[in-house]
Amino acid sequence: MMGMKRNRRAGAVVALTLGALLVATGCAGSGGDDGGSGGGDDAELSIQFLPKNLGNPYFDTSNAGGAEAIEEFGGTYEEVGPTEASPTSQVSYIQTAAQQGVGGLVVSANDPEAICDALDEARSAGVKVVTFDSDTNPDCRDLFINQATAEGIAQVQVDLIAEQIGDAGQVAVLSASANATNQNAWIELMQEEFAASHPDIEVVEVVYGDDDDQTSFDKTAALLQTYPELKGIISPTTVGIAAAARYLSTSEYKGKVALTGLGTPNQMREYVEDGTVTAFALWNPADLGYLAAWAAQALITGEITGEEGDTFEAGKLGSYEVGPDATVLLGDPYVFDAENIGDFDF
Amino acid sequence: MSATLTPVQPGTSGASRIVRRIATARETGIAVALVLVIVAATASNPTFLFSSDGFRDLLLTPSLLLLVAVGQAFVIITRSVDLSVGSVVGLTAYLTGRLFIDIPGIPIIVVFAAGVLLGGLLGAVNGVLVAWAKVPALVITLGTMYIYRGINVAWTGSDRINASDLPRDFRGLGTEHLLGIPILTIIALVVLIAAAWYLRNIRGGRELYAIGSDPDAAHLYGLRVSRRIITAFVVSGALAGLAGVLYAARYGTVSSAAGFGWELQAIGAAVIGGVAISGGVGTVWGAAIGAFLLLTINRALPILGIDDFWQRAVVGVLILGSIVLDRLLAVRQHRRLIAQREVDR
Amino acid sequence: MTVVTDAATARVYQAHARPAWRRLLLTRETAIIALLIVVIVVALASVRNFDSPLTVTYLLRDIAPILLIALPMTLIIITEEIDLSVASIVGLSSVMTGILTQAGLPFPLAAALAVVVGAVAGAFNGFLVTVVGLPSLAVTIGTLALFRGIAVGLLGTTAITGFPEEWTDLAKANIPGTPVPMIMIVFVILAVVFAVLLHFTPFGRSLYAIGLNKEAAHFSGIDVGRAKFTLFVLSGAVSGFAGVYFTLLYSNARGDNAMGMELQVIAAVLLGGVSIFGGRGALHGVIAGVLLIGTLGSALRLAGITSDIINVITGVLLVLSVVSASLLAWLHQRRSAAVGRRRGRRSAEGGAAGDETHNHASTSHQGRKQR
Amino acid sequence: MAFDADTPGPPHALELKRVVKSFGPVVALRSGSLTLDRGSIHALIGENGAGKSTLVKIIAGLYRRDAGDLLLEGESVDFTSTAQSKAAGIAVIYQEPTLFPDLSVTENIFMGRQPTNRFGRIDRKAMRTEAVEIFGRLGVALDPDRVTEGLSIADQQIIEIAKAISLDARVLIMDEPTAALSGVEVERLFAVARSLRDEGRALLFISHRFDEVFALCDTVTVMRDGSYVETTPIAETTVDELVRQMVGRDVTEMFPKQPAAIGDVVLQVEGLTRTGVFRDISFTLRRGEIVGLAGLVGAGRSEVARAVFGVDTYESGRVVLDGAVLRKGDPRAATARGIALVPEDRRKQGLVLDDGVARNITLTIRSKLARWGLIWNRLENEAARVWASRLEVKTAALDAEAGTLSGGNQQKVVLGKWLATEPIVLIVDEPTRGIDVGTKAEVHRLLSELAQQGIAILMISSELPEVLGMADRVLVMREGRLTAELPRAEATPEAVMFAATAPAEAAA
Repeated sequence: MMGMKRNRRAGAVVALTLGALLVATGCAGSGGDDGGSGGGDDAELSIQFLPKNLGNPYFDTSNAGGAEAIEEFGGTYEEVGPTEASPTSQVSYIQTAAQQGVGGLVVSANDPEAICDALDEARSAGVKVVTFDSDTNPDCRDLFINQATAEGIAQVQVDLIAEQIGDAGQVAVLSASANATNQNAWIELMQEEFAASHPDIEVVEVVYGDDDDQTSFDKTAALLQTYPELKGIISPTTVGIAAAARYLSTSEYKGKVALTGLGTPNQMREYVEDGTVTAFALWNPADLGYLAAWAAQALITGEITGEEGDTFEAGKLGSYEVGPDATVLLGDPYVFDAENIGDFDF
Repeated sequence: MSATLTPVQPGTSGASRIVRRIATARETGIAVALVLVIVAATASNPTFLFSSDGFRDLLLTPSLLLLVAVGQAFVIITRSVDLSVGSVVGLTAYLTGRLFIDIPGIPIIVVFAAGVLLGGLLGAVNGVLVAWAKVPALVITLGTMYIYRGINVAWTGSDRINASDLPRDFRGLGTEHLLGIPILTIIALVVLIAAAWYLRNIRGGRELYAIGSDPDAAHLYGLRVSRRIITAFVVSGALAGLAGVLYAARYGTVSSAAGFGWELQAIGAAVIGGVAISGGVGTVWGAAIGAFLLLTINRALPILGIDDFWQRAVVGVLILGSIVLDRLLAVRQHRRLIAQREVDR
Repeated sequence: MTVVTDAATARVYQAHARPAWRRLLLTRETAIIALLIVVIVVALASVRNFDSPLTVTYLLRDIAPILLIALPMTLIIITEEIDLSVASIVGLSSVMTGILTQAGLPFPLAAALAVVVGAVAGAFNGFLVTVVGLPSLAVTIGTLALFRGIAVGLLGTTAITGFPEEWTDLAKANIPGTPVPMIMIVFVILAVVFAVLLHFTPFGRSLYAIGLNKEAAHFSGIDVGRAKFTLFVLSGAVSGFAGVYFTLLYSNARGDNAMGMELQVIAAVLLGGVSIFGGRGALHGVIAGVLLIGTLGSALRLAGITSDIINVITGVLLVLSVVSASLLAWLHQRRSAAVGRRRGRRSAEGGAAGDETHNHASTSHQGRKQR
Repeated sequence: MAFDADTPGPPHALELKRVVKSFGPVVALRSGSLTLDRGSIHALIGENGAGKSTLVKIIAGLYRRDAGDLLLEGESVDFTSTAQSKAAGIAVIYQEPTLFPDLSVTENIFMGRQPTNRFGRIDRKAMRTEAVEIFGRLGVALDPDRVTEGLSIADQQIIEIAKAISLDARVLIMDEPTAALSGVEVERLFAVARSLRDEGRALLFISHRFDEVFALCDTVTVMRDGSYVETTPIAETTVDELVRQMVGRDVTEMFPKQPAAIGDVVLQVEGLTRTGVFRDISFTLRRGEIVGLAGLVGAGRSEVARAVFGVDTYESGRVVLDGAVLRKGDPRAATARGIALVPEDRRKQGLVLDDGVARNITLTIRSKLARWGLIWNRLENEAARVWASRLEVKTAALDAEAGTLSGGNQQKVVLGKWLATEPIVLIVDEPTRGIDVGTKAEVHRLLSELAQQGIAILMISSELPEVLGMADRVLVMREGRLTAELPRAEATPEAVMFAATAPAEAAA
C-alpha cells in the first residue's frame, strides 16, 4: 500500500528506532549477565537447575533445596526452564548452558531420548550433568538422583489405593506426559503389582494430563464420566493429583471415588482435611534438589566421577554412595495422611 | 447467511417469516450438530447428560470459551481478527490471583472490574493500532499476542496461583450453581444475550456489520469506522478479561500458560458458528453454539470410543467444513439472485 | 510494427528515478541488515560467550527450520495470501517420519514420503484457496488445527525415538572445519533457488503483480490460481522437509513438534520487510529478519534473560515495524496535503495556470485494501 | 416530509466559489464554482477528468478543499467527514452505488441513523414501514427484507435514492445516476427528481446525456480541465454550444478516422451466453476494421469483451479466432493467439499502479523477454523503452510507479503493454475515459493507424461521438443482448440511442 519512496524512508527510521531499542535491551542484557555469573572465579561451581517446566510447585520446592545446598558450598545457583513441559524446549536451555560454560546442570528430563544428544554435547563442552526426578538414558548423563526406587513408589501407591477401595473395583491412572520416563516405569510396575497381588482391581485406563493443571482437571472429569463404576484414581504426579482432588472435592463423587498418588502436603492439605483424599505419598522434593546440587558439586570438583561405589558428602543429609547405573538413591517414599500432614510445610 | 435467502413479498405473515428464518438460519445447522453430538454421547453413556456432574460439565466447560468467542465474533464481524485473546486471558487470570494474594480481603466485584478493565485496555491497544495505523489486525494482534504473553510470563515467572490462594467464595463461582445451572454459565449467557441484543438492536452494533460488509461504503456513509473498530477490540479484550477472571475461579490454579492457544479455539468457534472471516455476516449466537460444539465434542470423543487426541483434527474438519459450506451456500445464493434478475427482465 | 514514427521528439528514458546508492541503501532490507549487524556487534561486546563457535552452531541449527519455511512463506505473503499451517505440517511430517521409520522403512524413504505428505498437505491448502475460492487465512486456520490434529492423533503424546544414528549425526554435523551446521548447505541452495525464482524469473514477476493488483494480473494473462497453488505446494514440501530435519535434530518424532512456529516464521517474514498487503519484499530482507530474531534470542538467553522477554521484543519489533511504516506514510500524506493546499491557494490567486490536467485520484494514498 | 420550503433565508442553497483541490503534485480541481438554488434542478456537465467528481466529493465531505469557499445557505462550512455533510442535509448518490451487500435493503437505507426508541433500541418496524412507504412513493416493488447482494444496478440506484429521501435532504446530488438505467427507469427517476424539486429541494444532476439535461434541468454549469467555464439557464443554450464549452475546440477535429482496407473475418463470436449477464451474442470482426460497441453502462458490453478475451468464462457459445476455436476462460491462450484487451478500468484492471512503468509494459511479455528462463531489469527496461518512446509516454523514469502518471500517460502504458504482444485483434474498452483532450486525439490517431496496419479493433465506448466518429460498424447492446448492428452510414445518434434504451418489445 505504501509507495516505494515512503517505504524506503520508513526503513531508515525503523532502523534507527529499533537500533535504539536494541542497544537499550543489549545493555540490560549485559547488566544481567554481570549480576548472574558474577561469582568471580567460582564460575566452575555455577550450577543450573532445569526443571521439566517452570511454575510447577514440585520443582519450586526441589529447586529451593538445590539453592540451599549451593549456598552452603558457595556456588552460584540459577534456575532456567521452559514454560511448557516439552523436550524440544528443554534442548535450547541445555545448549545455552553449554555455551555459557556452567559447571553443572541439574535436569529433570521431559523425554529420555530427545534431550540426550544435547546433554552429550554439553558434557563434551565440560558441563557435568546430573538428572533428578526423571532420568534420561544412563549414557547421556553423569549421575541420576533417584527419589525412591521405582518399585518402592509403585508399591506404596498400589497399597494405598487397594486399602482405600477395599481391594476390588475399577481404578484409573492420571499421569503426566506419555513420555515421562519415571511415570511410565511406575505405572508399569503398578500394573504388574495389581496383576500379581490384587486380581480384583482393574486398571481401566491411563490418561495424560501433561502436568498441566487445566488438562489434568478436564481429564479427571472425563474419566469420571467415562467410567461410572470407577472406584479410584491414582495420580503419580503432583500437578495431576492436585487437579483431580480439586475436581473431586466439588463433585458428587467426593468421598465415593478414592484418590491417591504423589503430591505435596501444601497442595493437598485442604483436600485431606475435607476428606476428598485419605492418604498420599511423596519423598521430600527439597531433599531431592539438595542432594542433586551436592552431587553436581562433587562431580565438578572431581570428588567423584560417577563410578559405582563412589561416595560423597551431601551436607545435612550426610554421606551417599553411587549405586549401579550411576544412580544415587534418596530414600523411601513417605505417606502423608490427616494425622501427620500438619507437620510438613512444602 | 442469517438473512432470509428467498425474497419475501411484503405482506407475508410475520410468523411464517420467523419460522422460515429459523429453519434456514446458519446457526440452526450448528445447533443440530451439537444436539446430535450430545445425543450420541448420551446414548453410549447416559451419565454424559443424566448425572449432575455430567450436566454441569456440559454447561460449564464451554462457558469460558463462549465469552472469548463472543468477543472474537465482534472483531471478526468488522473484518478483523484478534489473535491476542489467549494472552489476555492468561494475563487477567494471573492478575486475579495476584489481587487476591496482595490485597487480602479485596471485594470480589473489584477483582472482576479490574480483570475486565485490564482486558478492555489491552483490547483498546489492539484497536487503536489497527484502526489508526491501518495495518491488518492479523499482524498487530500477532505482535501483541507475543507481547502480552511475554509480559505475562515475565510477571508470573515460575510462580503460580494455587487454589488455596483464592477465597472460597470466589472459587465457588466456578463450581456452584443456581437452579441447576452453573453460575459461570449464567454469567456467560447474560453476556451472550446482551451482546446479541446490542448487535441486533443498537445502531453501533449494526454499524459493525456494515463496516465488515464493505469498509469503503461505511466510510462513504459517514460511519465512525475507527471508533467502531476500536469498540469491537475493546469488547473482545474485555470479554477475554472476564474469561480470565472466571478461569481463575474455575480452575483455581493459574500458571503462565493459562489461556495458551485459546485464540485459535475462539476463532474456530466463531467460524464454525457461521461468522464469516471476511466480515459482515454471522451472529454471536452462532459463535456461542460453535464454542459449545467444540468443547462438547472434545468431551464426547472419549465416550464415543475415539481417542481424544483426535479432537484437534475434528476441530480442523469442522472449521474447514463450515467455511466450505458457507462458500457453497453463498455461490448458490448468488446464482439464484442472478437468475432471478434474468427472469425479472 | 511502428506505431508512432515521430522520431524527432524521441525522449530519453532513464531507467531509474533515483541514484543507485539511494536505491540500495535506503531500503527496508538494508535497515534490517544494519540492525542485525548492530545486534551482533552489541552482543559480541557485551554478552559473555557469545563469541564462541558453539553459539554459531546452535543458533543456525535452531533457526534452520524457520529459515527454510520463511522462503516459501515470503512468496506466499508477496501474493497477498498467508499460510498459518506450516508448523502443523512440520509436526505432521515429523510424525510421518517417525511412524514410517518405526514401521521398518529405510530412513531415506521414510523421509522422502514425509516430504511428499507435506506437499500433499500444501496442495490441500492450495486447492481450498484457489479452486474453492476461500480466504487463505480461514483455510489455514482450519488446516492448522487439522494437520496438527492428525499428527497428535496418530501418535498421541508418545514420541518415537531411535532414528538411525548416521542420520541424526548428519543433522547435527558441522561443515568440516567450521562451526556452521551442514543444514546450512541445503538452506543456501534453497535460498538461491527461491531468490532466483522470485527476483529473476517471469514467474517471480507475476507473483509481485498478483500481490499488488490481482485483477490487473489476471487481465494480463497471469494464471493467478495456478501460481498460488504452486506456492502452497512448495510451502508444504519445504515444511515437510523442515519436519524431517526437526525430527533428526531432536531425535524424536512427536505430534507437538514445532508448535507455534508458524507465528515465528510470519513475524520474521514481516519484520524482514515483506508487506502484508502483498507485492513488496525481498528475500535477503527476510533472511536477515529470521537471523535477527534468532540472534536476539540467542544473545538474550546467553545473557540470562528468559525466553519471555525475547517474545516481548519480537512482538514489539513486529508491531513497530508495521506501525512506523504507516506512521511515515501518514506524515508524508499530511505534508503533501499541506503542499497541495499551499499550491491550491497560489493557483487560486494566480488564476488557472499550470500543467496538464491529471486525474490522479488520491485513493492510492488511502489504504488500498485492509486485508 | 418535514422540509419546509417557506423558511426565509439566503437565496442560495449551496454555493462553491473558486474551490481548489490537489493530490500531491496533481491538481484535480483548479477553480470549481457552482451555485445551487432551492426548488431547482441544476446540471453539471463536462468531460471525464474535468473535475466534476472531485467537486462532488468536496461537497460530500469526502475530500477537504485546499482553497476557496463552500457556503451552505449562505454560511461557510468545512466538512471533514461525510457524516457532517449528511447532518447538514446534503445527500449524494454516487456513480457506483455504495451499499453493504450482506445487509438488508431496509438497513442499507437507514444505516447510521436508524429510528430508535427511548432506550436506543432500533425500531425495526418503523424502519421497515418507512422503507415500504418510500418505495411506494418511488413506485417500485423492492423487497425491503432481502439482502442487497445480487441486485441490479438500477435497483441499487433506487436504494440510493431512497436513502436520500429518507434523509430528508435539502441538497441532493446525483452523479451520473442514469448511466445504467433503461428508458423506463430513467423516466421514473425523473419523476421523482421533479417531485423533490417541487418540494423545494436543490438538486444537482451530473450527466453525459444532453437529452436528459435538457429534459430535466433548469440551469447548467459547464466545467473543463478542473475549472468553471459557464453557467446558463437551460432555455438559453444549445447542445452545440455546451459541447463547445466542454471541449474548448471544434468537435470534428477529434476523430481522425482514416480509411483502411477491410480484409477477411478474423474473429467470430457465436451465441455467447452467460446467465444474468449477456445472452446470445454473435458478431464478427474483420482485419482493418474498427467496430464500435455502444450501449448503456451495465448493458453487458465490458462483460462480453472480458468473456471473449477469457478473463471471464461463459456458459455457451464459442469464440473463433482465425478459423480455430479459442479456449474459454484462458486469457493467456487468448494473448498467445493474438487477442489483446485494454480493459475498462485502467487503474484496477489495466495497470499495477504501485509497480514501475517498465514492469507494467513488460508484464504481458515477460516470458518472451526471458533468456534461459531468467529475466532481469535491463531486459525489461530495453523493451519498455521501445514502447514508451513509440507512444511518447511522459514519465520521470522507467521505474517510476505507474500511479504517479497522468491518466493519459497511464492509458498509453496500458496500450503499450498490449501492443507489445503484437495482437491481431485489439479490444479497447473505454479507451479515452478520463484522459485529457490532447492524449485523446493521440489515442484515436493510434487506433486508426493500427487499423490501417490490418489489426481488427473492437471499441467499447460510452461517448457516442467517439463511437460514431471512429467506427466502421456499430453494435449496440441493451440489457445483455445485442439489439442492433448498424453500418457507418446508418449509425446516427438517434438510431444508436434507440437501440440502447428502447424497451424490449420495441427493439425485438
